[in-house]
Amino acid sequence: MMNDFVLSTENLNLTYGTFHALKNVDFSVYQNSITALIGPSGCGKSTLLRCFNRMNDLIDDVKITGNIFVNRQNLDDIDIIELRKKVGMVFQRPNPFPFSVYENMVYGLKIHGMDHRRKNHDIVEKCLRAVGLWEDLKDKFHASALSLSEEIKQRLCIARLLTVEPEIILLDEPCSALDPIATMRVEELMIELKKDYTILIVTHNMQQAARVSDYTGFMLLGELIEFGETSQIFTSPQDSKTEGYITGRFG
Amino acid sequence: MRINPRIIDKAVKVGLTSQAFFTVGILVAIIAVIFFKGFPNINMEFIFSFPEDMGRHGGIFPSIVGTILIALLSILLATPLGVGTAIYLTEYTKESRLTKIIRFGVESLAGIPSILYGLFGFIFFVIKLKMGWSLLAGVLTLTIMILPTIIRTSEEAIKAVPRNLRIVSYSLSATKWETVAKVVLPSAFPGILTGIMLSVGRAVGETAATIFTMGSSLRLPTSLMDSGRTLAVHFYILAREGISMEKAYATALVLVLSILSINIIAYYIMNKVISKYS
Amino acid sequence: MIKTKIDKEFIVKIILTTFAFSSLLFLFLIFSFILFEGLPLFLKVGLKKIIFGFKWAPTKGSFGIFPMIISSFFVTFGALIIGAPLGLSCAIYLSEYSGKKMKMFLKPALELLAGIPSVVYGFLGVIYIVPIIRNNFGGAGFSLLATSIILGVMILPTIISISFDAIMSVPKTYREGSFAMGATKWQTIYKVVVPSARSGILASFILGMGRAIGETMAVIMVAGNALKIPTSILDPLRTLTGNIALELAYATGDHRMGLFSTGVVLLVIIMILNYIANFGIKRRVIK
Amino acid sequence: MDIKIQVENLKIFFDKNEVLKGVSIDVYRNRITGFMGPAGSGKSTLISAFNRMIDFEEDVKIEGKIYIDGVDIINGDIDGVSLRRQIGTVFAVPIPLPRSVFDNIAYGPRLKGITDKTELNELVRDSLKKAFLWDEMKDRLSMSALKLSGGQQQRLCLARSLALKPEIILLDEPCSGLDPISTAKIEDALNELKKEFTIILVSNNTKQIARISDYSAFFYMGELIEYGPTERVFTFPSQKQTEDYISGKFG
Repeated sequence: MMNDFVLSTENLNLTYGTFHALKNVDFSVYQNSITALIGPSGCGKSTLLRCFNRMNDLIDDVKITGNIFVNRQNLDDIDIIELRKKVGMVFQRPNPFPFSVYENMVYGLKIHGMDHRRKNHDIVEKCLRAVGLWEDLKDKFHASALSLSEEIKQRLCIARLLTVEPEIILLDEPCSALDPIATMRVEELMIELKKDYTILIVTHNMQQAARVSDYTGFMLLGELIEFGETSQIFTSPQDSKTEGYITGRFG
Repeated sequence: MRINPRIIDKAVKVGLTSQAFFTVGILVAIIAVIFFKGFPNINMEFIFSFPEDMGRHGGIFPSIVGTILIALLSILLATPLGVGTAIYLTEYTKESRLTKIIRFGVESLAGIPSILYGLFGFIFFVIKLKMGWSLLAGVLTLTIMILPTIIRTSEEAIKAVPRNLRIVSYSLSATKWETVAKVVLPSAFPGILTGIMLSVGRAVGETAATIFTMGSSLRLPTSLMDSGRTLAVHFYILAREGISMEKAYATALVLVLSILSINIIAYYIMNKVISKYS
Repeated sequence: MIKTKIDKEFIVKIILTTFAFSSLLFLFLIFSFILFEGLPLFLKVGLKKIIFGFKWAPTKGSFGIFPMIISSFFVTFGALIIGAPLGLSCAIYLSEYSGKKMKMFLKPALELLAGIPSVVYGFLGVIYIVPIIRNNFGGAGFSLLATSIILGVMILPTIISISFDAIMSVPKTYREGSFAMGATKWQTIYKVVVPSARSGILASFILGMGRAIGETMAVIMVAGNALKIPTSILDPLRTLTGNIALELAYATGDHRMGLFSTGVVLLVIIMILNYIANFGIKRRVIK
Repeated sequence: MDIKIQVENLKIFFDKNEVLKGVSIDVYRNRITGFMGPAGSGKSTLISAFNRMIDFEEDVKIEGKIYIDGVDIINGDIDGVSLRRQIGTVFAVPIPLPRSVFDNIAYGPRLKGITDKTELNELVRDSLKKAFLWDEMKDRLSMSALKLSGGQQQRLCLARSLALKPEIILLDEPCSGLDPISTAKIEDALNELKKEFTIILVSNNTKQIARISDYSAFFYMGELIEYGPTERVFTFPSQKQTEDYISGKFG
């Protein structure tokens, strides 16, 4: 099992200005699994997630030390465009571009020069089917993506990612803007996607982590306190802080 | 053939950077020219003495006084009106047809070019209200002209005050006006001040609206009904009629320096506030 | 105690409401007085003869301002051709490329351009731009080209600051979404940011046009003020604003009315531009 | 047991959206009543009706009755300003006014017309003591309130509402942004305060409600699903939805 991890960090430290957001994090994500990061707000879980596709580069004053590996390759050796193509990301709030559904779906193809008029339609169909949206959207290609419901928007964002054939999908609290039923559907989708992709999800909802993930990491104040199989973390946590959090003493 | 997007990315960055610096270069060039040509002709006597021979000799003292008077008085009138309007629009009404009409009025006033203010001030204040070319007519015209700037900057400053602070104030049993006076205005003050300073700059640099309302007489205005000549008007006449290039450059330098320093103070205040709240 | 507080609230509200309506009153006054002075001539001479008339000889009863209308549009478009690309580039550079410190320096520096009085632009135009044109391209130098260059620079601050605001108000999430898919910075700007800010950018161009068409003193100084339609960019011209400012000081009777008629035409053009910029375009942004 | 607040068939509409769908509930004097439920359940809307802060929202319509000490505050001749002198409110995020600690607490009393220096000093001291903050603040009264830590700021906000000498204290998720230690301090303060005040605590942390409230109410989609003594609600919930919520199936 230890041999097939696709994401990992070694002694990772990250600071925003003077704020030490990640402290000596050693962490791994295994192929074709769902790994969840939990912890109270401000614990660094989203920051850690964003290290894997270098989204932290967009923020000023960020300093990173330590190593990050994607497919055993050091992150520094990977071209950032190739990296982000390989490691897709879904955000807390669905963020379709203010264009039509179709324009959203072919955006990735266009920027990567994979845009072939004949094949586009097939790729769009395949990816919309993968997220269960084909029936809903096949007649609405020219509708504005902003007019869709929040859940459909979030699925569309996932489908948009799939067009460029990523290997890993990062999800940053993808359900926090959704109602219980939509949440359930997105969770089902994650389990479906796990067959073909490796998934890392950040969530503030512990039950969600317990429901969908295979592995769970608990973070507090920038440290990875505990990491292990989800069933073990939730039934017999080794660390008293983990226990405190999952039993709701704070957070 | 698809060009590598990474190369396009770099080329664009170079292109945009150079255009931005070219634009700043224009500004620097303008200031440099005015400064180097004007500086040798400036001295205490130029500032504090009266012009002679249409401005060919002597100084610009009456114009300095006229400029300060017209700018100060119009700010004094426009500030309560403008800030009051901004408070009304942000705190006292909900978005409605009425606020839309008022905003339309403000936007329209902002878009009217200064020559039309001059035209209006001339026919209304100078002729119909029989003020003649006078400081008063100039002040009233400029008040209307700078009002939209003050309204808009004040409105933005007031809107930038976090809604939470108002909610807290209300929850502690404050009334609306108490909340506005004790929480909203103190927090918005620097932004409002910035708007006022920018308006002073606009009033000082204005030509078309003042020349037809305050006139272009070269004497020192001592009452509201006196006519006079602002620095900008004086400069325009010196330059356009080719009276004296040296005096024109010197006047331009006084004009530009005073406006720039007003603007720089305004930005300084604004930045201080931004850094305080972020 | 509470009661007196409520009374005070009421009085404050009345005062503020009065203030708020003052803007509308001023707008009404400006409109009515300019129209009141300008419209009678339209009735007397005829709308067509004024707007489409070629000859401006107000003391001899000819009030044609067609060449000035055309000239005003020419200089406005000239200014836009120069100012729009430069201004948009600056706005994009400022919002997307410049670092925090650079932004703190560049943004106020660029906005200071707006603080320089228009007469100074005109003066420098006369001293530097006009001779350059005269010596290199021929003609008197006082020309459509010189005017367009001066106005192009003058409208930069308007275009930069409004486009900048529009670009900055594009949600960060759109940029993140694009970057996260592996787009380069320029791809993100060109394909996502600028299209999303399209309406605001367009509004900045139109408000820039409004500023250019309304500018007076700088234009008088470099335009040459000739009373004909320019046929080349090196020809001199007279704008609507220039016409008013040049003659108002000494005009009387019908002549003065003719200048107010010019003002009416200018006012109508400006109102249309403002309406497009503020309502036609902005409304779509909100949706 | 005394009823302090009595709600009868309260309906609240935002625009055409029915956010509260006919809620009736009695809140008891000198008790802590916990309001829990997922986001959008209407619990915060309900308390904003108690202090009429809801009047500051746009397009609100209220039907039904709320009696405080027998006086109908919805239909009666009561203005919000005097009502809020009796009801203190603490919000989810601490919101200190940008001025000193002392001036923050004196803000409300000064509005009431208290200008006497010794009286203000006394009020400030008493309020800080009640919020368990006096020892930390007694030498720092002139410091800017913005410089305090999050936990201190929240207790300052509590002290600030106590300075008005209210009868009821409303707390809207007061601990959502706080660490375990600060949370415990607030909870300790509340346990003391209930001797003098009627306290309503809104929280989506069910464990917190279970820990400190005497009565618990569970809201879902604008309806009051279950209400009763906390021990009963948490051990023998009568409704399936309550049980699902408490056990973390959604929310």
